[in-house]
Amino acid sequence: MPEHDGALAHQFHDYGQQRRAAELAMWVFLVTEFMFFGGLFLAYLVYRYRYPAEFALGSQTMDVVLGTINTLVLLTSSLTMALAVHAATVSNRRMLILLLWGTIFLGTVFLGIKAYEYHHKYVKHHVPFAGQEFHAEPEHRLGLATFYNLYFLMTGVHALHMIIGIGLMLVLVVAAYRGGLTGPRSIVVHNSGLYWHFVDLVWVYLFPFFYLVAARGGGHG
Amino acid sequence: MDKSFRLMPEQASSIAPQIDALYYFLILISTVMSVLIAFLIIYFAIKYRRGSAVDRTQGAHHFYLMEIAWIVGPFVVVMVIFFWSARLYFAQARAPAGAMEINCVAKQWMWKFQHPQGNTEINDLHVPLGQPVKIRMISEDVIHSLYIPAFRVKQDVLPGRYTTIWFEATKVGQYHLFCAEYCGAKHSEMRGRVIVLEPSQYEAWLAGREVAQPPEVAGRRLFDQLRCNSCHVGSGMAGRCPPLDNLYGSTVRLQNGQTVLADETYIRESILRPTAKVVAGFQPLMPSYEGQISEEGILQLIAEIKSMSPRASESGADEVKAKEGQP
Amino acid sequence: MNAHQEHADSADHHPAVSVYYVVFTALLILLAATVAVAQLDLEPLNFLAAALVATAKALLIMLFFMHVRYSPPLIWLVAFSGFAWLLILFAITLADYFTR
Amino acid sequence: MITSSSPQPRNYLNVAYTVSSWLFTLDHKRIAILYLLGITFMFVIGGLAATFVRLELMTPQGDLLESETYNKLFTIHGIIMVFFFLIPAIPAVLGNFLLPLMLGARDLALPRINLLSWYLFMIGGLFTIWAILAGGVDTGWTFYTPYSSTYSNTYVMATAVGVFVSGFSSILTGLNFIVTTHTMRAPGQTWFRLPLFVWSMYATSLIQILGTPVVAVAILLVGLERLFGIGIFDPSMGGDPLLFQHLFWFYSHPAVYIMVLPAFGVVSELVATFSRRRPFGYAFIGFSSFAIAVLGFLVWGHHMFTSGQSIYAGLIFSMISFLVAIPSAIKVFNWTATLYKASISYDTPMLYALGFIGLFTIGGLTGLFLAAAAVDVHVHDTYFVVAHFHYIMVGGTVMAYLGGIHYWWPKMTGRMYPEGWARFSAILVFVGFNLTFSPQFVLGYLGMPRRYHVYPEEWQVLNVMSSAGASILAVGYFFPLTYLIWSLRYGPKAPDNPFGATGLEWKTPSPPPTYNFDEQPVVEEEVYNFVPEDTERKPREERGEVPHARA
Ligand code: HEA
Ligand code: HEA
Ligand code: CUA
Ligand SMILES: [Cu+2]
Repeated sequence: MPEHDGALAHQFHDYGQQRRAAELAMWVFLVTEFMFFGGLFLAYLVYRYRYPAEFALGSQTMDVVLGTINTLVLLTSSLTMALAVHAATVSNRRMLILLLWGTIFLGTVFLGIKAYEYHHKYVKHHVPFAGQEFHAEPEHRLGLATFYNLYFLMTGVHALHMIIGIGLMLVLVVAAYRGGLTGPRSIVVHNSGLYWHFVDLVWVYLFPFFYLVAARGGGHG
Repeated sequence: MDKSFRLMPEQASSIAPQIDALYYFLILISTVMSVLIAFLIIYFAIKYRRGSAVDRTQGAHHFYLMEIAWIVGPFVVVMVIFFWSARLYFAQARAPAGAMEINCVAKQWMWKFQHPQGNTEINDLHVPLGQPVKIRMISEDVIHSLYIPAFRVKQDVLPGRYTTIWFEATKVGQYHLFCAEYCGAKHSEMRGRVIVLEPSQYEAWLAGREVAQPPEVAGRRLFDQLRCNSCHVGSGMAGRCPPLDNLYGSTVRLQNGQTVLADETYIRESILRPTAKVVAGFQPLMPSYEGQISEEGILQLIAEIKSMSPRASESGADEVKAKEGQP
Repeated sequence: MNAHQEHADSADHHPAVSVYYVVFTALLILLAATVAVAQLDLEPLNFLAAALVATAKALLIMLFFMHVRYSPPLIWLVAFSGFAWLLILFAITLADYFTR
Repeated sequence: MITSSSPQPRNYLNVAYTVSSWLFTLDHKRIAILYLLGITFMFVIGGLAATFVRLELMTPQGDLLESETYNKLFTIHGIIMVFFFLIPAIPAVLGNFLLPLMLGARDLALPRINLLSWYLFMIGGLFTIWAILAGGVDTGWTFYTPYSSTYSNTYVMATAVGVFVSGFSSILTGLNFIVTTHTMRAPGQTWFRLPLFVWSMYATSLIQILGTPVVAVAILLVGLERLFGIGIFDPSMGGDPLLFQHLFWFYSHPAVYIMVLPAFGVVSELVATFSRRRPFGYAFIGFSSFAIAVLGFLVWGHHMFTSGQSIYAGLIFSMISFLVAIPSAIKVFNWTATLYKASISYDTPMLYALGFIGLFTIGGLTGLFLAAAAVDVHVHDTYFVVAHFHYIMVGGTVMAYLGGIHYWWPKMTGRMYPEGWARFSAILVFVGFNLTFSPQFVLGYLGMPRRYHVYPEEWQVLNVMSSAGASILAVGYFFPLTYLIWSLRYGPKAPDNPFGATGLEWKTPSPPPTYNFDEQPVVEEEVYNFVPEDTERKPREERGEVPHARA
């Protein structure tokens, strides 16, 4: 029987096996996340095909500047995350902690901007559900409602993933302070990084799909 | 209705014997396959039971050849079935030209039919023998499904969208009509009868009933009530709205450069969501009538608009499309 | 706790840090591109352009930030099976909507 | 559980007896037992619902139950049987128990995740049970919108949460199995030295992780539409109800293969062991599982031939549905060929396996009737479909599951089941099953719609036959339930390898120790390497190895 110390779980023979298992598990998990979002994207495609004019109209009520800033924020957080993973593998604890805080900060900024946008939509009566008063021209009502439904749904599920991701990062920071994230345990940082990048990747699609449907200025309908 | 014990349902439509033929073929294939496998299993199981004195030396059997044989064999069989069934499936889906059109509105838990002459009936459906009948269906609430086993036809009835079903009855009598899509508490009681009559009797039946207005007449009334004519015809704002004469069955050019066939679905959409497909050369001025007209009302309006294009409405928009060779 | 750590992993070759900065710059350029293209009225190509740029960004993220480029074939397979299956879901479902 | 005067060697059962040693166990074998208890309970609930359904259908009128109650019963029956019994049945019980053993591993790769998935299963189950107790749910197991999202006023939300949560349990099991199969194999155990059961579990896991998330979204959307009016499927809110059907069946058709691929795996093991032969066409059986897993994702629309889906899409789905029959055919033919020149014994597991092959063939061939779009237009949503899937799921998978439970019972519990009783009830199940479901093919083609609480009186004879069969079937299921429990105390002690099988799970004591093997096994021979004299051996009863236990 192999020697087992604290970092090697009982079922494994060596760290290589443990690490391969953990990384594969994370990827397989991400595939399930892919499919989960895939269902939502399918709904998006179907309704965009069905209501092209309303999707263009709805998109014109989005704040492209804020959307772009948020994309920038998220891409930057992916960079800090990638660097954090690197810091963990080279066992640079100070750097790791710094970069994790940076990622948390950027993630929070993203959520803050998102919350502001939600609030704005709420004020402008662009919330078609939960019994809210919904303002839209009658002939575009159904299509616009569908657009906003999808918008809130997809960005909402995405934001939920962000929140989980930030929670994960906080756990990592605590563990990093305790010095537990180097050596064989750096796989934890690596896997959390995969998750964070995945959430970023979803946003990369959400951004053009909701903010950039149609040319600005060009009036439809 | 025939209440005797039987193993096969009655064949009362032109398509029924064709479906049954395929069904019998499938039974044949299945029987041959299952009997073959059952026979082999039982034969081997007895012959090679543990302890029996038989030769068990594993010769060089043609391993790959066998695998290939039982991949290719079933493949050929299923492709035969596929093409046979595909042909019939299209025949089931496409009504022949000149089919008589009946409107149907389904709701929890009843069927409402309206004949071209305006007669309406609930849960019963009278149809003439030997005449293709096409039913245009829509639901007011959940999904239902119109099912007439003796005709071997079934089609889901959707809220918000037309679907059609067609058949040609070949045998006088009464048959079951079911709702086949689960739709709530009284799903199993959403039932009725199809009554197939000789054409002359059908005429008599139509005449003998207190005749309601034919759908296009009722539609005309609605048309006036909703003041559609203030824009679409006559004086007023005429010219600012697309004309409706000979609209049905024609190909409409839209503002965004695409074209659509003006069929029932298009007309329905244009009434409910006028801006969805704006006709080229016109402004999107028309208000939406979403939620203001009942499904029956919409069907009547469509009948009225169809009556303005006498040529196309005889054969139905789909056939016009087919004739023009569009996909 | 010691001997194991050295060969803690083999499969995981990390790229040099500079690679991350290059990729990040590329992502920013693509972001600018997608916003810019959206200002033009290319309907119906707008959607295609947006989707393509987004996919390019996604690939960069996956290959470099997520280390797929440096991972064994199994990870490649897993990472792209998600894409493949989504393609199945989208293609056949939309085939229904387009031909209705 | 096991009481014995002689000191027993340490095994996974007697290491600890406290409740918390079970509830917080990370041992895959104990988790398998936890699952066994869970799904057996669920099976009884689902079976009770079926009993009432069959009782009501004895007469054409609705005299026993209100229509609302009837609708709730078949819904609960379908939901429990599919999501809480059949999907977890073989993977979570037998798979959990056997996968590490077959791979020569100490445990699954992710033991904590494994325990988590059991808890998720139980939480999902409790939500569903709660929904039943609170007043039931009446949407059918398919949750079609807009009925489920807008019109039904039953406990749809609680049930949806239950199914949603249990879906994650299923995902985590699949994830765990994939990782385990890749990373935990014993030295020398190449892919082509894996037992076919492992192949089929792997293929099943692929479907679980690729399909389940999609149904999770679909159900989430139904829930949100119902709760907050986020209209995605309801046409009155701009949605399309067919989109729900696409999302639902994108998972739920592959899900039928989640239910049958594990059964293929079990049957491959049983046929090999009891005919003392390496399965004919080992690689073909193995790869056909993958072919089914992949092709299975391309055919979902065959549930929607009459739904208003485009007929062109319908045609594609029909065509691929026929193709997916080919890998199944490969399996059936290879099993049959395995019997040729074999040395066959008729222990109970083998009876179940042979029953499986026959009933699965019938169920599968009637699937071809349904795949033929033109015929399906007639028989869709009739009892023909009900008969089709019960033939595969009950006649097929439940049979294989019972066969597997009997076969590995000695390994799991260290006790033998009573052979006589077991054979008797296997035959009873076979007879009762056919009597129950074969009349339903006739009823279906005659046109009897499913989910019907009342029906035209001319169909009573066939319905009574079916109900009569169901009562025989219930008795047939009742016996194993009792004698297996009985055997825990009174059954003869099981040797390590009572059936003369190959495979690593038989090379460790029955029941196995906590970490499965005292020494890391190394695989040096081919899989299913039966030694020739083994094939000449008499059945173990005649050899007197195992006392012939009759109650
Ligand atoms: C374990 C479950 C399981 C399995 C394995 C299958 C397997 C198959 N199913 Fe089934 N099916 C269900 C469970 C299952 N099904 C359920 C639950 C429903 C109803 C859902 C609901 O609406 O509630 C359903 C419904 C269903 C429908 C929709 C019916 C309708 O609602 O109108 C269709 C249509 O194509 C279908 C087809 C098939 C086919 C072609 C196969 C094939 O995979 C079968 C392949 C097997 C064989 C063909 C037999 C073995 C082969 C031979 C012996 C060789 C000889 C063969 C040839 C000549 C080819 N099934
Ligand atoms: C794994 C899946 C599974 C299993 C095992 C079963 C098992 C059975 N099913 Fe099920 N069935 C489905 C899956 C399954 N079913 C599904 C998915 C539907 C569709 C639902 C829908 O439309 O939404 C359905 C629908 C369905 C219907 C159609 C209802 C309708 O459309 O109106 C019927 C009718 O006969 C039926 C009957 C039975 C019977 C008699 C059994 C028997 O095999 C059950 C026997 C088991 C027991 C009886 C319990 C165990 C026995 C004991 C504990 C002994 C003591 C008990 C007694 C003495 C009573 N089922
Ligand atoms: Cu209407 Cu069922
Ligand atoms: Cu299917």
